[in-house]
Amino acid sequence: MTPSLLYAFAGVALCGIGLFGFLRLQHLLRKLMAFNLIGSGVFLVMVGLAQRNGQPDPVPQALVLTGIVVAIAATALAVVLIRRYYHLSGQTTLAEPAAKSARPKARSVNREGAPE
Amino acid sequence: MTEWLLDGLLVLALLTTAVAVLASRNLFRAVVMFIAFGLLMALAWVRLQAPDIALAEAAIGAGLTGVLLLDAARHLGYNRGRAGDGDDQGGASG
Amino acid sequence: MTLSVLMPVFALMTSLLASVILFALPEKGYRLRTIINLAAAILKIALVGVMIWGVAHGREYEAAFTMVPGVEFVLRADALSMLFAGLSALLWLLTTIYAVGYLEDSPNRSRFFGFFSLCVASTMGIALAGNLFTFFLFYEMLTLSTYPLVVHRGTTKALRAGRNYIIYTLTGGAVLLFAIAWLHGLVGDLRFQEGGYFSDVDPSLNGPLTIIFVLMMVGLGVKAALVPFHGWLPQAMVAPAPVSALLHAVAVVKAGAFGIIRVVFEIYGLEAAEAMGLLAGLSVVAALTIIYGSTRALYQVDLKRRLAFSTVSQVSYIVLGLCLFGPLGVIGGLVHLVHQGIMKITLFFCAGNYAETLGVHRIDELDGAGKRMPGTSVAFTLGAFGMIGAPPLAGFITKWTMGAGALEVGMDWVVAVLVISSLLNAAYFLPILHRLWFAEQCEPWPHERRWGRLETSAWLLWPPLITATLMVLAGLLANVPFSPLSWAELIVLREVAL
Amino acid sequence: MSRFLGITVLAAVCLVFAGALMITVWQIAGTQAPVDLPGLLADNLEASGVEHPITAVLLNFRSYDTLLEIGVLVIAGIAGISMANTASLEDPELRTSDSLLYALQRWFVPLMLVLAGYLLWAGSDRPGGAFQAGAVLAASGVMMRLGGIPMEFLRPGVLLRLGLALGFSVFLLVAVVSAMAGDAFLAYPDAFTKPLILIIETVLTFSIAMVLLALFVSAPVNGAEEPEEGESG
Amino acid sequence: MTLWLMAGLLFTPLAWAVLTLMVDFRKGRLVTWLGMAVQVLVSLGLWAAVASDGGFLYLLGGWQAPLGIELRVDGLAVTFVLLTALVAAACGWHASIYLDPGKPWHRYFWPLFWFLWAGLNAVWLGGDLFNLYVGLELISLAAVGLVALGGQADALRAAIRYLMAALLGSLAYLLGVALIYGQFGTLSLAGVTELMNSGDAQSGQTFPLVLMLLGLALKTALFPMHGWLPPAHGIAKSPVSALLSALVVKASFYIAARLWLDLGGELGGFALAQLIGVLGSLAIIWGSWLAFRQTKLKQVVAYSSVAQIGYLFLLFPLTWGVTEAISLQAQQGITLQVISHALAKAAMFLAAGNLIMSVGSNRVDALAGVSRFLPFSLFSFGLAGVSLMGLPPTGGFAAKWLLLQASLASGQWWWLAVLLAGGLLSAAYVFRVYRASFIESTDTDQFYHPSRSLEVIPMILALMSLGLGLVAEPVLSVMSLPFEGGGQ
Repeated sequence: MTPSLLYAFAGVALCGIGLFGFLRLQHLLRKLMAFNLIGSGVFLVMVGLAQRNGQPDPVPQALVLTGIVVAIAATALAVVLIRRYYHLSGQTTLAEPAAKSARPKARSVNREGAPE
Repeated sequence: MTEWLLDGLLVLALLTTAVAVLASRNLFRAVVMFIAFGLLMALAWVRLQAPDIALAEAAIGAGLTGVLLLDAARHLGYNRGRAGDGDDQGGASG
Repeated sequence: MTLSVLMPVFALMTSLLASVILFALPEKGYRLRTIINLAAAILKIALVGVMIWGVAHGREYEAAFTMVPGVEFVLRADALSMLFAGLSALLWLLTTIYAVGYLEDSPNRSRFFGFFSLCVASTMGIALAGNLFTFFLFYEMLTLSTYPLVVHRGTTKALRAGRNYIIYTLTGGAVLLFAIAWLHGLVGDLRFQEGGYFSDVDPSLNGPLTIIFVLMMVGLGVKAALVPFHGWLPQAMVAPAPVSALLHAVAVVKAGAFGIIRVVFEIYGLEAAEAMGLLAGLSVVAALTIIYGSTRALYQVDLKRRLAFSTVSQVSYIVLGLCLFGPLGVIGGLVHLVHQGIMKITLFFCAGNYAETLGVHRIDELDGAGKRMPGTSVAFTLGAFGMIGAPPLAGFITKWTMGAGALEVGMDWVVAVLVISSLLNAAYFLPILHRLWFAEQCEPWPHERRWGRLETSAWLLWPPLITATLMVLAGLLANVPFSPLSWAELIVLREVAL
Repeated sequence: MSRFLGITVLAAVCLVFAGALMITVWQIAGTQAPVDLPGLLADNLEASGVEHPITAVLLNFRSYDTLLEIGVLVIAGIAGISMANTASLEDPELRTSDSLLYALQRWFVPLMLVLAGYLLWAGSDRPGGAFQAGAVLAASGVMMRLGGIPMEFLRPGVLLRLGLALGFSVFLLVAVVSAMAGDAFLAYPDAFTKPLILIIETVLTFSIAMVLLALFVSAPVNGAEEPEEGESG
Repeated sequence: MTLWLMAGLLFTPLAWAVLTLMVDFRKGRLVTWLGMAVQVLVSLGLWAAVASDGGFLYLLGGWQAPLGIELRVDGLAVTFVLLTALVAAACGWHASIYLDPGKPWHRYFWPLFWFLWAGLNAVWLGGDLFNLYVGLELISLAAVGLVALGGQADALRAAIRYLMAALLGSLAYLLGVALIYGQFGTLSLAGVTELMNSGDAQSGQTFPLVLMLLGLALKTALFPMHGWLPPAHGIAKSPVSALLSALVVKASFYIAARLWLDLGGELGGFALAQLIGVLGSLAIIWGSWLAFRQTKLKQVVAYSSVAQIGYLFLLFPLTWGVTEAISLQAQQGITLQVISHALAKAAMFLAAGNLIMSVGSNRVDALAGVSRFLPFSLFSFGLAGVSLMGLPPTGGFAAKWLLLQASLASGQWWWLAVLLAGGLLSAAYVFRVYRASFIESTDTDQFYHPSRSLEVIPMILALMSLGLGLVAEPVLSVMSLPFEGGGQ
């Protein structure tokens, strides 16, 4: 057991917590934060596990750097989408306006909730 | 021993803030917690002998993501969509 | 690429290409469409004629390539396939002529003739298929290309008929595919071969082979309208008359019957099938279908519906013939493939003529039609007598040969079936003839149309007259070379090594 | 009641997942990795042209990853600005009225620019590099923007798009030129390895900052209406 | 020569993404046509090169596997590269006419389109686990961007849902990669396989494989994780839907398949294989049923994707614990299914787009009487439908045949029922559309004929899907040993 491994286990816990949040939460921004938490957890596992004998390993560190950039790209894109979605529909969750059926009837209803 | 203590505390703090991010009722608070989480992550990376990631995490993870989320949270309104509403249906599992 | 390879491909391509061109033609290009239709049909007859001549003189026509690993696509012309190919080529020409007249002034002709050609191409493919896989390929293609024809009118009734048709045939296709795949897994890719494969098969395979046989009969029986899989056929008569003619006489039901012949003769082998006890069950089903179809036909008041049930009954003669397990019986079955086609197409042409010219659909409206339309009515009468089996018409040849075959192998009960069926045939055809010729017209025709001098359009009149003539000739000249009967004898001599 | 049940089930699923993951990590931690990649890396560091191993991995050994990753960033940027509308740039609401922040940013922005420069320069032999520098640059941009400085180049125009794509294009050009020279895609010519990496890093810094900034600015106020295929009729 | 081809293959899409970003929609269209020509030629060239000389490993940056990233250019990979080139070129061509140049946001279609293409090529060729992750993200973000492009609330909802699912899937995959790296110290898929087969390494863990498969299955929309797919594919512009259904979902499946075939033998198990197979079967049944129930044309096609994807997952049970020959048969069947579904589904979406344009409505009922006008697109739709039903002589049939044989030979007869029922169910929803088009209604006078080239493209794709069954043998022989590295 090395400190690195401790962080790997912390990563495992973060994945669990994040997953719970991701599946549980409805608000899209919260979902997004949960996604970032899982991401951090995965990165911790990646580096922590690879460095379990205490020696730094530059390869997973480089991978995590790449991963962070990808994550911020995805997050930023998601934020833009969410904001536009909110702008158009006034909603902050993915709940369908009219139940689950694919009928388009209730569409005008959610339009009226436009923001600003 | 002190190192272990330090690491243990850091991990504990990380997990606590993570839970706080998801559990806090106020969206704005959650985002602030998220920024704090990013900073703690940066510390963790330092402890993992990964200064590059620490820098990136501080700048990107905590800084930029935080600002983005803050701005979005302001746009969407702080008190909309509290943590506890709705059922457990996720975007992925539907 | 020698000519022997190309011939079957050409025969297939004539109607396939015709169909593509017809789809591309604008709706208004009536004349060009008719020319292309007729040219393709005549070309096909010529090609098939050449192949028949070649096959009779022992030539081989075969084209093959590997499609999927382990499976070949084979087109081959042998005596059996020529029997069916000849029938469909000949009747295609006549039906096309008829359809041109029948569909005059109606919409969607481009679509109709396109799918019509596609349907014939599938039939040709079924005739020429050299193994089960290729057979299945065209069998399903036939299903798809006939659907638009069945629902052609676009009415609720037509759509319902189309839905039932597709449910029956696709399910049958799935069952057939299952059986073919299973057989392929057991013994590999099987080309159709004289005498079949299973004459000395490992007894341990008997169980699976029996199940596969039953599955195949179910799959093919749907199209051949064996009871209890016949439900789609009477409904499908809502289609335009040329389509009904084609469905009943050539394409669909015959494809099923032809498939049964192929499987029994050239996959299992007649002997092996008999030895496994497979034919006994089949013969019972066929006999039941014959009686059932005829009985149901008695009660129909709609002319086309009566003819449809008559088809249900008649097609099973072919199957029953095979089960007789003797040269004569088999000949009877094979020749009925052709004879029934010619007779039934005559009857449907006539039914179409009555409907188009006089607006008559029901049998009780036919009173006195013989005076109004003598040519059509003569053809109808000949067809009806042929069906009943009156000598010297084609139907008589069939029944006589089959009866003799049954006695030869000691299956006397089949003779009883034949007699009962003939009586029933008479019972449902003679009243129609009576109305045609001897009853007086008491009401005006529902929708009369006039086409110049003749009783009806020449396009509509000639095809039934020609087929009626052919039918008489097939009976009178049964022993001339290249008559259906002699060809069936040739097949039995050559392929079914009894 | 069903809600409570749902939470319980979900929590159980997540617990099982975390437990399984924990066990796996524990078991893997008990083994020794059969391939010694850090050692291999140390042996080849010389040939990579830079001293800092992470930069070597990112921009030489696994440069294809980085190329595609910048692609991901550019995609996010494109998708972002496709939703953007310039109107938001002038939106007074976006400016902070906080005088403290305003004062702070006057001090911070130059400092951050310097920091970004340092990070970029440090990248080749010490911790730091294009990402970190780009992020800091972007952060200073965000500060400026919050301070109400109108940044004309952030309007969705050709300048913005050029800026987005510049780093990526240069990287790509270097990659393909080396391939044209008969070597593999992305293989730097030996003599120019270090300068090329430095050039790439510099332009990447700039482009990363641009993308992040553009994404921050793309406020979604596109008022245009277009019926969707999925909805008509 | 092959080096040049490889460089061209990797460079063109990325470079064209940048080029088209600089110009507006109309100019981008011209630039794109050129790029598509280049890309198709390069793909053909590479395919021909591999077909004649066999596969090889391409070292990016000149670095060998554990340190650098290797691309494995084998028969299967180039087949998919070629497939992508053909389908994407068709969709791009269609989009260049279909999309309205007047909408300002459509200029961003081209760069996203090219990035998507680049990501697909990266995935087909990728031999490095982490590189595949980046490729997947490239594809996902580009695809989400395309779905959301200029969209309204519903499109955005679909796009966000898609994004969330894709991100979660990627993370699960990445977590698996992290564990694999932790255990083996290498990211090269070939390296891991070699280590596992050589027996040097301690026995591997199943969980990382399960994680990766789970993530990829989510991205491939395997039942019951398919919820995101129909809204996204149904609401996007038709060329985009075509790209997504034909290629994008296949990318994640392709990775899952390669993982399974390389690592599944050691790390997988009978139960896991069967479970995935059962989920695939449920997807076939449930997806077809839902497709049958949809009232909107594009939703029918989208749900049909859910069902057709189900077939792909039969690969897992049919290749685990069976002989080489059976496994090969199953792999060939699945490969054919991927190709024929890609062609047929692209044709179907493009044709559906044209039909919607013609009748001005997305509802299936609105097609009443359409067949009277003999729109070319209806034919294309029909032909593609034949392939989906798995009727001969289409590629779908050849695939089904091989799968039937593989199930019989492996003794897993229960998949037979699924395959046959699936065919009938797909017939049900395809014929529902045909049927609607044959209804004779008097009020269908309004009919707009889309431009010829719009109609020709789906027809070409549908014919290719149809003809695939006839030439399955040569196509399969080129990917001589599917899923196995060709060049070592």
